[in-house]
Amino acid sequence: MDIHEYQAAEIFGRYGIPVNPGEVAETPAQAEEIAAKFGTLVAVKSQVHTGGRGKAGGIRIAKTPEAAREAAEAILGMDIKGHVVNKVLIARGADIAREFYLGVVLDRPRRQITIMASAEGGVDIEEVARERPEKIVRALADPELGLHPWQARQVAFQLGLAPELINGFASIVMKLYDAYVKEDATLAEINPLVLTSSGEWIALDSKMSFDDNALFRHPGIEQLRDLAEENATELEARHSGISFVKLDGDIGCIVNGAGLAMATMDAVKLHGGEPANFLDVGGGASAEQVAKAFRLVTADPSVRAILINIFGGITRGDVVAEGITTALGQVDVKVPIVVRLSGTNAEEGRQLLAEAGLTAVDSMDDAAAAVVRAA
Amino acid sequence: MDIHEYQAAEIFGRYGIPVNPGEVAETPAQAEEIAAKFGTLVAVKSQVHTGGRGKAGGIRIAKTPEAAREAAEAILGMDIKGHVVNKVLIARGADIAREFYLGVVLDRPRRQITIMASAEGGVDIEEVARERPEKIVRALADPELGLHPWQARQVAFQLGLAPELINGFASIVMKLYDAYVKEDATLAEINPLVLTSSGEWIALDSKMSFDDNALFRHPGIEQLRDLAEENATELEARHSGISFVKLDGDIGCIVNGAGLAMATMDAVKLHGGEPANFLDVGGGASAEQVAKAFRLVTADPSVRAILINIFGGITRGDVVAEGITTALGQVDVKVPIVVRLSGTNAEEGRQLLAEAGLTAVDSMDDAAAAVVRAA
Amino acid sequence: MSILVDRNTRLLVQGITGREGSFHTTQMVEYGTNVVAGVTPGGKGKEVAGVPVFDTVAEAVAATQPNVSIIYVPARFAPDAIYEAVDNGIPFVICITEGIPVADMVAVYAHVREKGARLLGPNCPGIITPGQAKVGIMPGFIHMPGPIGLVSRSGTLTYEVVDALTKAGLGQTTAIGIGGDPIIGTSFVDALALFEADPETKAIVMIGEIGGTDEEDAARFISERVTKPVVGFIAGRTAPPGKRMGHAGAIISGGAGTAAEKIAALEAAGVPVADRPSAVPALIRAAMAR
Amino acid sequence: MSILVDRNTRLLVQGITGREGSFHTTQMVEYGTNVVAGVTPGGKGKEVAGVPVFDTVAEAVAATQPNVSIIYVPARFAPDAIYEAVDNGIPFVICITEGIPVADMVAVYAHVREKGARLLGPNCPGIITPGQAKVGIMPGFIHMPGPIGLVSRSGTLTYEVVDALTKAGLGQTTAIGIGGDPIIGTSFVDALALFEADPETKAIVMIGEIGGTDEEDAARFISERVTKPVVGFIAGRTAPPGKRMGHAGAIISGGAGTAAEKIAALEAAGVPVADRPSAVPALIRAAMAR
Repeated sequence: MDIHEYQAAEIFGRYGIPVNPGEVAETPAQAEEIAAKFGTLVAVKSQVHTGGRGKAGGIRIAKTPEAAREAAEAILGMDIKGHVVNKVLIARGADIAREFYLGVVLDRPRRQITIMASAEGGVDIEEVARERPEKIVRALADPELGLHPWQARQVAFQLGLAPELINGFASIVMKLYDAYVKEDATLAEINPLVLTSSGEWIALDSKMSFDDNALFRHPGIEQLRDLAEENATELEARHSGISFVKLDGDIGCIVNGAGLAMATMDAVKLHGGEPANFLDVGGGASAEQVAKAFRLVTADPSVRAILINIFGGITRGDVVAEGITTALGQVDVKVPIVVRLSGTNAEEGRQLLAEAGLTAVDSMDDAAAAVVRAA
Repeated sequence: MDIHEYQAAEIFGRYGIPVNPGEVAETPAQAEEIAAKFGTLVAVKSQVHTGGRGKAGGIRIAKTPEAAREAAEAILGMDIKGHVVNKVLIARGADIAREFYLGVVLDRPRRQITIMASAEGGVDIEEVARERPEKIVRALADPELGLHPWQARQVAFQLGLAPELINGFASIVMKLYDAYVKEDATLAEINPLVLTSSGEWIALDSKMSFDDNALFRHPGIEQLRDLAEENATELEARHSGISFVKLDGDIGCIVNGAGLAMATMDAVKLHGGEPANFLDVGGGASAEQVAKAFRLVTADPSVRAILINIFGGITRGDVVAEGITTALGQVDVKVPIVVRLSGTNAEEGRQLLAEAGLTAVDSMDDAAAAVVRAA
Repeated sequence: MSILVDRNTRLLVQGITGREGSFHTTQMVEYGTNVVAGVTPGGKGKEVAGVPVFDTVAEAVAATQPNVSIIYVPARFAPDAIYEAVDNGIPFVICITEGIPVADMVAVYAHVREKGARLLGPNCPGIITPGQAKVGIMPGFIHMPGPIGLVSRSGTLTYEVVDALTKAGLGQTTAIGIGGDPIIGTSFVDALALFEADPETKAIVMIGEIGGTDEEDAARFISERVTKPVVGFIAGRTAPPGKRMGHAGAIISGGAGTAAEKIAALEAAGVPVADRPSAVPALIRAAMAR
Repeated sequence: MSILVDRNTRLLVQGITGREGSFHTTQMVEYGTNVVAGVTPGGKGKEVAGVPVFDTVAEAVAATQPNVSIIYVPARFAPDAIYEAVDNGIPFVICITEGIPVADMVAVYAHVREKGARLLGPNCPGIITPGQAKVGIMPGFIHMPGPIGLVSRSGTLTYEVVDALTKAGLGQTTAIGIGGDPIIGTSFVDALALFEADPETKAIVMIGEIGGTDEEDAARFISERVTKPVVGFIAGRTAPPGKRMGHAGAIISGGAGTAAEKIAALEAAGVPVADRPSAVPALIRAAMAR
């Protein structure tokens, strides 16, 4: 789960990280008011769940309250990579001497949490990682004991910081790690972490994402969810225990199992079609789940045909077929449906489906080809 | 550092352990008032830093407020193993069905924190450990990951608890362990942990001691210190970086190093004397430290002679001798002093001391014999 | 031969009286797996499919000496169940549970390794040695004994490929589902090493998906250490970046973890990669014939 | 021969620029110890007694390849210093620091063991192999090379006994102070095993004190595994129960840890126990003559 910059800054602040105080505006008038209150140069920053805001023109500097109003006018309503800007953060300008990058992420290959830091801050860190990997300093946290202070200091020394700056930087590293672990984050990032000309550290941009599987122990984080930022259909799906991701094509997919669902999308593409979604209906493929899946898929007007791909394992194919026909009684599906049913009692299932007037086949390839033709 | 039962109960309560609510009285009238407010049978419990309060008559049951007053009258001012009772805890009587013991301590041989539990609660656990060790159930916490819930459950099962009681007991185990670790305790104990006839758990007596070395990170615990319970001289010594323990004899001891200080006490005894104290003056044995040590030792009126035992290691013996003579200029010591000085430049040091009119010898045995004769 | 489970497996089921646990215990017993005990706190004295239930792993171990444990307990209790298993000396633990927080698994993974034990999963279908032991939730009947070792990050997609292999007459030594989470106990590399060392396994099928770099690590390992023919399949060629495709681990992030990269890495290591599951048997036959 | 430190010791000093660290570094260098590097964060480029200072252990290791580290940093930073040493591959770490919280040492002890490293202390005087390497805070001049291995929980009491031994013409292979805390990295048993295996050590002196059961464990170990003569001394016969005698670990609690018990255990294991430090040399001579 993602949150906005201003929310991440609030969390980082609770952990003792020096963040740049700011306020959120939802209208140009509010933006002007806040800027006037601050009485200084401000940054007007779009609050959307995506990166590259700067390049897209979603961050502007305003020297006067009027300029802040104009900047907010320009940014609010803007579409940045498909995200519409509903809020801007008005933050005081900082006296930047140097910019650093500091992030905490999971190092998957090593199965450990890792600190990443770079003296090249304020830019796209993935680009730095690709093109100048030697500019990135890392430290792996002990999986049982956590990050040690000596590791935080070592990162600071490796960045080439002067002795008097070591403890301040290391302390921010420890706090960011602490926030990451205590809040069950999947990302905690400060970019840029700024050193002012008076030698102070300020987290100028804060970013945090969370482990969906751990939200149960962080009700406060769940409340930070911005529903305007989330795809309503994906949210609805999650509440039904269905994994759903909207895509750009026109072939709706309903599959049991995440891996098979991806393979199904790939098969549609392979046969010349474009999948409209990823959908893993979960284990049993009961009538109820299939009905929900139909509702999710047909909510997308661009869907012109639906491919149901079920491998009957523990669940019997005839039971799945009954589920599909029952679901069709509950949901009015107006586009062609192709069912691929394989595994336990698949033949009986396919017969039941054929009796209900559905195209039911044994092979995934045949089904993909058929649904592309039907669309 | 030790605290009172009522203080420990307050801490345990903060960790979610069901404790028996009570209030502290310092006068019989307060005791009566609290008992009247409770309007039920109460226990009147002496609050002193020692065990065996029950056997000493320091815990009484009172059925009426008047009886509570009388009990408090009897208990306040009582001397229990050298501890004078200044406070009593008035606690509601509980409907006891079964009594258990539950404690968290350090298992020194294994270098791990251990849970100890017994279905024989409310009695001296050390006696149970000695005489019926099979009645004690243990679980060793993982030194890096802490106590696992399965271990807490296993302790509950091993005590023979019925299935419906397992989670309640295990949850108290987890919370007591949590309190022990988070507060840097050296002991966290509930004895008895009571199961009421309605199936509820109540911690009827709470006990907690803390690691002196970790108090720097627990200012709140330091504030719970009851100065009336501490030996003023020992406290004063601690503030000067001197380890001091009052004993019953008449030979004052001033020694550098804890092991040597114990060996010195033993030597005094071996030569027919009785040490008045344990005193480790610390590393350097500077004039200042020695002067403080003189003040600590001479504060005890029963001291009839003083043995100074210094092994000059890194610190030179002549420097130590100067420290001793300087200290004697600052503190008026009226009892005979025997100095044993050995190690680096010891001969020069002894000569300096002899010139100052002190008995100075080379051997610890000779010194012990001399001081016993002098007393 | 086979890897990790076989006729000598003495299986413990943790969470045996739950809905999933009892259902799959029955299935495993029916398949012929030697399920020796189950654990559910407070369940002592019960039986599930004829299997005795104990309150703690310690009791189950003392009474029945299991050498493998499978875990069907909910996500918030599953890490504790893994600790209970390995701390009581079970050398191989399979965790079926989906939805365990990543932070919990960081510590679990390290601890299991320290104890010298092996974890499979979490969020995996388990492992099966056809005809000997089914330890998981996979449909047993689609499998057939034979020379192919199969390792996969997926569940139903694995069944799809196994079904295709079996229908093509290509049986399996062992099929192992390593799971779809970001942190898993047994990686492709671990499974490949085991198959390489198993004399009965003549060829290996490896089914990956987007996310992480385990397939790339596997490709490197194959080129350096695997002498047996390997055929691959990677799901998620059409998956968009930044979106989690069901499995917590199936996400292309920071431009890394794409199917294209994984396929390229495998092909560079001499591993033919099927463009669809149904193409796997033919590629395996061709690879074995070489 | 000797144990743990000798001419091949390449010593790192953590906290080298502090008051204690710089003083004792000078002393150790003067004794002839091969001190190769020091660490103090922010101290890079400095020198203490001719020893180069680095910011981090990693840098010191890369530049000077130390194989032993000694720690002179304050109690609240000492655990971190131990982790830094062992995580950077130093196999033997000596912690002089007094006053480290017990809870910190529980985790440190476990971690050091996992890493396969050895810790001596904390709250100990260190270790000396006379004439070769002094790694600690003991006065070097009282020691003399010879056939006696000495292990002790105490500081000045050890010097007392060493002095008596030297004056009696009994030199030492190595004298090791294991420290007075409840949790220490190297126990009597560990040191006894090392002396037993050291061909030059002909007899062993073991100096214990009240608190804990390490002396009892040592007695058991001696009766089962030590063939060389051992002589003991136990401080604290007159110590009262429940009172901490200076050292955090020197406390009789719950009736356990008394000097009487320890002496009885040692004598039952055939170890003569001196009633005073000055009696040790004669007992050692008698034991060696047997």
